[in-house]
Amino acid sequence: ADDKPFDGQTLSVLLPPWGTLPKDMTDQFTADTGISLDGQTLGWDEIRTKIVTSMIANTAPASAVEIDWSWVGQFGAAGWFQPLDGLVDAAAIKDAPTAKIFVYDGAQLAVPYNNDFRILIYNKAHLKQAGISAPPTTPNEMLEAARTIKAEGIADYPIGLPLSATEGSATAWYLLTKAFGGDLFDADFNPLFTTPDSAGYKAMAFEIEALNEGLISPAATGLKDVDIQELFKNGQTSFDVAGWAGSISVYEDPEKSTVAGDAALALMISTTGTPRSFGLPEAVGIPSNAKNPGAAAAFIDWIQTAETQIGAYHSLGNLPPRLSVLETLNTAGELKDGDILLEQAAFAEPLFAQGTPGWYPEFSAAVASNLNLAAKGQISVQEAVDRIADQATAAMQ
Amino acid sequence: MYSPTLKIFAGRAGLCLAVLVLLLWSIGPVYWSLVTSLTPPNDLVSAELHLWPQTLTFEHYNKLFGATSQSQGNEVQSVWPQFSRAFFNSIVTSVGATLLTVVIAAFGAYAFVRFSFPGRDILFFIVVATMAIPAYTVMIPLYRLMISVSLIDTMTGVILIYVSAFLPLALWLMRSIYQAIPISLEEAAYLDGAGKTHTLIKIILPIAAPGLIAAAILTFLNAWGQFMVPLVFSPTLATKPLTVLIPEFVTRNYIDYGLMNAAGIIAVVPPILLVIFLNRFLVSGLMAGAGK
Amino acid sequence: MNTIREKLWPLPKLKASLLGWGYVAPALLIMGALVLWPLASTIWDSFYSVNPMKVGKPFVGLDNYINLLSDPNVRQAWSNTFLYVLFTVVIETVLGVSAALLLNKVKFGRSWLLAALILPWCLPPVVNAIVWGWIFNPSYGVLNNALLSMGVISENKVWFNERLSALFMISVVHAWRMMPLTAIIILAALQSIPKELYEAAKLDGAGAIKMFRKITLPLIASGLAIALSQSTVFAFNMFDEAWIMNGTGYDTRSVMIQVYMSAFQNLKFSYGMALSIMAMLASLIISAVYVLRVYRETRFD
Amino acid sequence: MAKLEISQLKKRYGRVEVIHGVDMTVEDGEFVSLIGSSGCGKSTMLRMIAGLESVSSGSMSLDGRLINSVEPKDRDIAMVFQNYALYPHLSVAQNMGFSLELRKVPKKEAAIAVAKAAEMLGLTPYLDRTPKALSGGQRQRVAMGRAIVRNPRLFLFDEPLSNLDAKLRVQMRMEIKALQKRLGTTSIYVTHDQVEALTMSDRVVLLNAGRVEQIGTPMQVYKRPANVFVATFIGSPAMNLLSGTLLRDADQCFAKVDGKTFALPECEGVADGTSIKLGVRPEHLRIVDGPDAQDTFNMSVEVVETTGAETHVYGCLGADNMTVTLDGEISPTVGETIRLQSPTKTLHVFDAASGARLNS
Amino acid sequence: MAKLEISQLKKRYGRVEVIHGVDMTVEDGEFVSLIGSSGCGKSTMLRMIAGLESVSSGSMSLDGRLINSVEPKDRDIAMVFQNYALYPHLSVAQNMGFSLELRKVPKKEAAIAVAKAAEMLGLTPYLDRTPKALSGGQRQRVAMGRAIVRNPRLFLFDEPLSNLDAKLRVQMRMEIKALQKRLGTTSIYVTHDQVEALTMSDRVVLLNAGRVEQIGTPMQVYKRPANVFVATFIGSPAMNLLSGTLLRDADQCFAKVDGKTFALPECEGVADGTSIKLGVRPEHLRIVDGPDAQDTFNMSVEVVETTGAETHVYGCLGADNMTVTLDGEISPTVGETIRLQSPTKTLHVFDAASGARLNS
Ligand SMILES: Nc1ncnc2c1ncn2[C@@H]1O[C@H](COP(=O)(O)OP(=O)(O)OP(=O)(O)O)[C@@H](O)[C@H]1O
Ligand SMILES: Nc1ncnc2c1ncn2[C@@H]1O[C@H](COP(=O)(O)OP(=O)(O)OP(=O)(O)O)[C@@H](O)[C@H]1O
Ligand SMILES: [Mg+2]
Ligand SMILES: [Mg+2]
Repeated sequence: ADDKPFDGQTLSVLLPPWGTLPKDMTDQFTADTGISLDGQTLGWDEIRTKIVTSMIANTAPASAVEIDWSWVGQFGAAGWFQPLDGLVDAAAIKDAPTAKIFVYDGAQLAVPYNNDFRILIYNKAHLKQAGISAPPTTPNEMLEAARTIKAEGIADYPIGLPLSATEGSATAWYLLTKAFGGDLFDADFNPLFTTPDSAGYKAMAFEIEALNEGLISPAATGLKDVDIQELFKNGQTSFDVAGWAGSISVYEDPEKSTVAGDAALALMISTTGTPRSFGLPEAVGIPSNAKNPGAAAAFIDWIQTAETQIGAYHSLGNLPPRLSVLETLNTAGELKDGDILLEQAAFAEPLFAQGTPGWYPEFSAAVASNLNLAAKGQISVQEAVDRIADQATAAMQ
Repeated sequence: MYSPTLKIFAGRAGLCLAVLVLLLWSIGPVYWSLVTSLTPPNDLVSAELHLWPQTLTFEHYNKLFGATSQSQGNEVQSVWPQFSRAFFNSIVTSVGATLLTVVIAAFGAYAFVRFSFPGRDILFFIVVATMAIPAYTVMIPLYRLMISVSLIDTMTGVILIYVSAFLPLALWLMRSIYQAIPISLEEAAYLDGAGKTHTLIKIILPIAAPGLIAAAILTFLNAWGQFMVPLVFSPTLATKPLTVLIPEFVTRNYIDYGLMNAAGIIAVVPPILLVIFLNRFLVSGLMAGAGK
Repeated sequence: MNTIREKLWPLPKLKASLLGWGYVAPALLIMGALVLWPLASTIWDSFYSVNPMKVGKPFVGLDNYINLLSDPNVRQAWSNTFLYVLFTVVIETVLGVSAALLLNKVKFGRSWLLAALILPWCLPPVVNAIVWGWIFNPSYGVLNNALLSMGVISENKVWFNERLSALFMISVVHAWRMMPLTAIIILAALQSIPKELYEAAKLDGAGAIKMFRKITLPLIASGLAIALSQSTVFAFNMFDEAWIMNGTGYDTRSVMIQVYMSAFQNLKFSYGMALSIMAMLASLIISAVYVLRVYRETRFD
Repeated sequence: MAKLEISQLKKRYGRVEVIHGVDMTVEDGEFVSLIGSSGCGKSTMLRMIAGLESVSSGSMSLDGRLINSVEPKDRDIAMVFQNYALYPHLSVAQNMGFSLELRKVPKKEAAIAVAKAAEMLGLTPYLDRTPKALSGGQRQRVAMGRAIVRNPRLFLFDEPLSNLDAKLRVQMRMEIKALQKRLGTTSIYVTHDQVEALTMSDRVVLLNAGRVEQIGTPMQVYKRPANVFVATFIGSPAMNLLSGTLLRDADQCFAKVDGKTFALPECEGVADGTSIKLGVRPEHLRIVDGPDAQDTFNMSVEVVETTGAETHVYGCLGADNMTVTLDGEISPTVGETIRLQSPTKTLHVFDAASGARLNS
Repeated sequence: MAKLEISQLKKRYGRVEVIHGVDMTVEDGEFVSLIGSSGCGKSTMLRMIAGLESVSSGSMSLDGRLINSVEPKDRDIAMVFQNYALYPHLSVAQNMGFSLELRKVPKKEAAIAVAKAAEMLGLTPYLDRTPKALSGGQRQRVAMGRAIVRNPRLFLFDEPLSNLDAKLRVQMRMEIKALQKRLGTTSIYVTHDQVEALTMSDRVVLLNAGRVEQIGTPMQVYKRPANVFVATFIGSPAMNLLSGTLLRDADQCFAKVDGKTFALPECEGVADGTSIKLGVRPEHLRIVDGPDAQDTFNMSVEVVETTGAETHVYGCLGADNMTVTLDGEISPTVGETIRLQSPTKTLHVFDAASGARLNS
């Protein structure tokens, strides 16, 4: 009975569809621990609305709840989640590099259940047709490759980047900022992207130039990240620049993609030679006033097990957060371009070294919206970065 | 002099054209959604325009109704249990809210029309004015309230909220309906020996039935389409309706347009059936309501 | 003599009054508890600074409201919203009146046409958004495809690249859903115009256009007032369409999106609530203007 | 069956008093008509009796019991409404049986009562129809049936025939009258059609702006109208009123009108020289041949209307308008002056100032 | 002012023909009434003339010009509707001036025309009111004003007085008639009220189920109704029709009715023994004293109604119903048998089968 301390409890879990594990796995969990799961599934925007509404009303929406990396600052500041230190398996946390992102004020607020980081995905066939032997490693090489592909008439708009006023466009810009060898903020959160020689500025200029040159679809100003993925699946773009590591499995699925067999991974382009990337993981935490935190901790531990993570990879395509698990999968040959994936994974850092700040959502909305304006030609790159900086500073107050 | 036949013909042709445009505008998008739901995923993203799927597929519907389904390229649990449960929830909450709203509105509106009591008109005005309140404005205090009375994720809670949201419209509608009923009918019933409540139930309600049906349809449609309220107040499949379930088919790196359209088509079946079969009540009720 | 009346009548009067209260009690109870009380609570909170990321709940008086006036994002949202109101009200009114006129003319299969007309309004808004998102999709959307194949445009158009066209497109989607309401209200108004008036006007020498301007328009004015106020309230609460089609984009951000972002994304709760209350008041005031100015003055029965 | 006594009944709507203290009594089994022009308060009176309007002051009692504040449903009064107020969703039988059902009359007994009433009204073939499937006259009968089936103490009728066409109206008024005679139920009948009131009623109550002008049998109000209002209200075309002066002789009264002198019926206690209105009914005037005489009215013809059966001649006598109803065969020409006479006993004398009747 | 000629006019709604080929002519300045029971096609006729309904076949011409397919707005015809069809949002002056405005008559001129018409109709004080602030009679006048202000070639009236009360109706019918006389505009007047038709018109057109039954002056249709339909339609109460047989003597006709023989006016060419209907107008019957004679109708009295001026007696003569209008002073008692006579020249003889008039 001791190994089933929470026998008979019902644990409520709030996760998005891609965090919702199949029934046979959760049944196993119930069998092992005696905890029955009461799963709630909500879309991503909706989960946030739900958490905020209920936490402001001082009730936990569930005992184990989704936390996106971008919410850490806010939820941490609000004190809505319990520190997990001591509650869950520390070794497993250590094994997951992206777990650091969920540390707020020294406390581990949540444990990641997927390991999405950015990686370059390209269409092998397109490159081959254009006579390009290797994927680009620098921004310039990418532009060159794209021009060739466009000139050959293989794809009208070879580069896939979202430029709509949505979160996905903002994260792509962050990634390119890193590719251009810089960071968004310094240690004191002073904006680093406002001067023309800054990486952030160059990254935005790169996007606008590619757009103006017709390398990015003009439609991108209205496309979300998922729409860009559709274009890639459809063979209309050659590069999914801000590709999600998990997307490769969809691209390679002939049921859903016309380019199955042609999609391949490459290290992120970079001006410095270091293929920098960052992780955008999602995690599970325990709200501060959760009904049964013990059972929730048991659930989190279960999520961290290699078995569960492998199961989740197979059923949902979630890349395992734990390096050791990734390696196991790669060894078993179950990862497409696994070596590259693992190599890139090692370079995945948090977007904010200090931890995601509470004003991040305002900042990212400002990025997305102003980037979108710049892409539509309504403001210049300089104006865009200045406005972003201004709004970031305002949001920090 | 003019030629009446030519003119009539031109008029007819113009009328037909206008009708066609109206049909295209109203039904076109829904039709397109239907076509999408019958198109294989790979054809969806082809650049060509087809008014009818080149290859017809029921795979999206299979996903909804089938024993298993695909997610992210993997065989996962069927969405049918979720989908059917959500469909059931939608029906229960919508029907429940409809019944309650109609009953409350039937009595309330009658009092607003036929009884005089202090504060009657101002109360009615306030109730109707609440239609302008945005959902977000009251959501958080409402959530607190529902938590404190343990009505979160219960059919009762959701139904009560729907009632509070759609009651003003129903009251407004029923009030105009009652206003159009000659008062002498009630007077005849009083003289026949009926009390006020008895008169309302036995005489007025049957006469106001078309209006009640219109109010019921309106409430049902509104409840059926709700998104924000169940999103917050129906967290689990115990009460979660279709409208909240459907957007969940947007996965992180894959929008299943086909599946969403298929689910959408299923979700519009009850409203469409209502419109087709009870249209005349809806329209006459709305028109009666609009007259005031 | 008054005394007799006083002696004999208080009881039945009181009884009728009590019965009246009894009938409306359930309605008032529900509205009071689930709408008015939360509203009062929100208004109360809007004078404080409620921010879960900060400790305490300091009283700030009208600060939230004052800050809203100087917030450029909010101002942009207001200007977008007013454009939404303008566009949707115009589209809904023009199309609604046209559709109503058409339906008033059609005699054969009228009820089916009516069913088709009100269909969009009956669909769940979520489905509406899916359908239109798919239609407007810049790459595979049927709109681009159709226009391309008709030769109206030469390459796929990005509908949301210009502010006005984006606002307009979103307004169209919103109007698609809400127009049936206007049409039905106007149709009711049209049907209440005695047809003899048109016959009299014909004999007086009026043609079709004159009749519309001189007879129809003035006589549907009260219906129009109601339709306009409905359209306005709904346009002020514009959220779904703008959010799903264009996210947080400045060009299309409505006041309600701004409310959502302030309260639920940035967790500046009372700031967002203050804005939502302003939006509510604005829509009520504008509706009241229509109703008082147009409706009151144009009822002829 | 009952006796209704009304005393000093008043009705105010807000500040406006519309019934200014009416006294009247309706005897058991009597058929009384309330007649008056539109807005005079007929319906208001009836509705107060029914209990549908509150009484502002005064008293109403039915068989000696004060009913001012009895609820309508407990007064045992039946009313036939102008628009019939039939329950549109119920069949004819259900409409008629509704009150019995409410009174918990056993089903069988109720069915018999309904069948009997239907029989009486010739509605038996229509018992299963709903009102909208009936013609106007049939609806009217159903409304009647609903009233009689429960054998109430009082029938009230509010212009029950005004929605029917002329022919049907004549027929129905005879039917109603016959039915009431047969049942013997006390009835109050509101109408603005004087022919109805005169032909149907035992007594007529003439209302004017919320006041009773006269109560009497039809022949009383026709032959001895109490004042100018009644005189002109009853009779069609209306009685001619000619301005004149009363001249009193030793034992005879005369009227000086348009320079001529007319012998009058006895006008007791009226002073010589009083300004009067001489009332002459159009139908009592006859053309006389022969030379101009003292007792003929010389009228200049302005308009002649003939319907074949009757000819109406409109014209002037001095400053007063004058109307004459003549046989259809006679047709004076416009512009001509005709000489007319009316027998002395058919003349009416009213005080010019107060309008009150002066002759007995 | 114009002459209207209508020939073989037909109207079909879908498959149903409702006007079956009407021929009529309205002379310049003439006032013609269309009369008939409800649904007989009066309004349809009028609306075809106005151009509000299309013509199925036949022709209509105004002053010799075919107007079948002229747009209503170009016919220069004015119409007064039953419910007046006043523009509720316009003032009285604007209502009356609407057609002038549309015809682009200069503002000043229009104002003068409106003022003149208003003066004529006594509407000057109300020019700024909207219709809802007017009484029924005033509204009727505005509708008239709207018609006359533009001096059209033809006036059409569709039951313009049916929404007014009895008194006002009498007054307005005189006003309309006088106005028409004064303006001299050709007019067609639809009504179902025979008194209106008979008193106002130069000629009456009697319609029945879409066919013309008789066209003639009011006295012609009253005194020589062409058939049973006209005979019973014109006159109130309706003419009594008694079943009988025509007996033919050397130089005289008789009717055998209820076992008695009545001398008849000349019935040329009618065979002896023909089944007939003997028409007797109630107002031509008089009570005769003395013993039973061959030429008296013996009627048993069933109902007596008196309005003071007249007494209507209803009863039976053999198998036929019979109505008599007597002087108000006379009041037979129910159950009694009264003996009546009608002068031979007032008797009408109709063929029992076809209903056609037999006597000249
Ligand atoms: N609810 C009310 N409020 C105020 N005034 C009223 C109300 N009901 C009736 N009146 C007034 O009372 C007076 C009498 O009305 P009532 O209906 O009794 O007239 P009526 O004699 O029945 O007329 P009609 O022949 O037109 O039916 C009228 O002047 C009317 O305006
Ligand atoms: N639009 C129509 N469609 C079909 N039948 C019609 C239409 N209008 C009139 N009728 C029919 O034509 C006939 C004549 O109608 P019309 O209105 O001319 O009668 P009317 O003599 O004016 O009667 P009323 O005295 O009731 O006004 C009626 O039988 C009517 O049912
Ligand atoms: Mg009345
Ligand atoms: Mg007609």
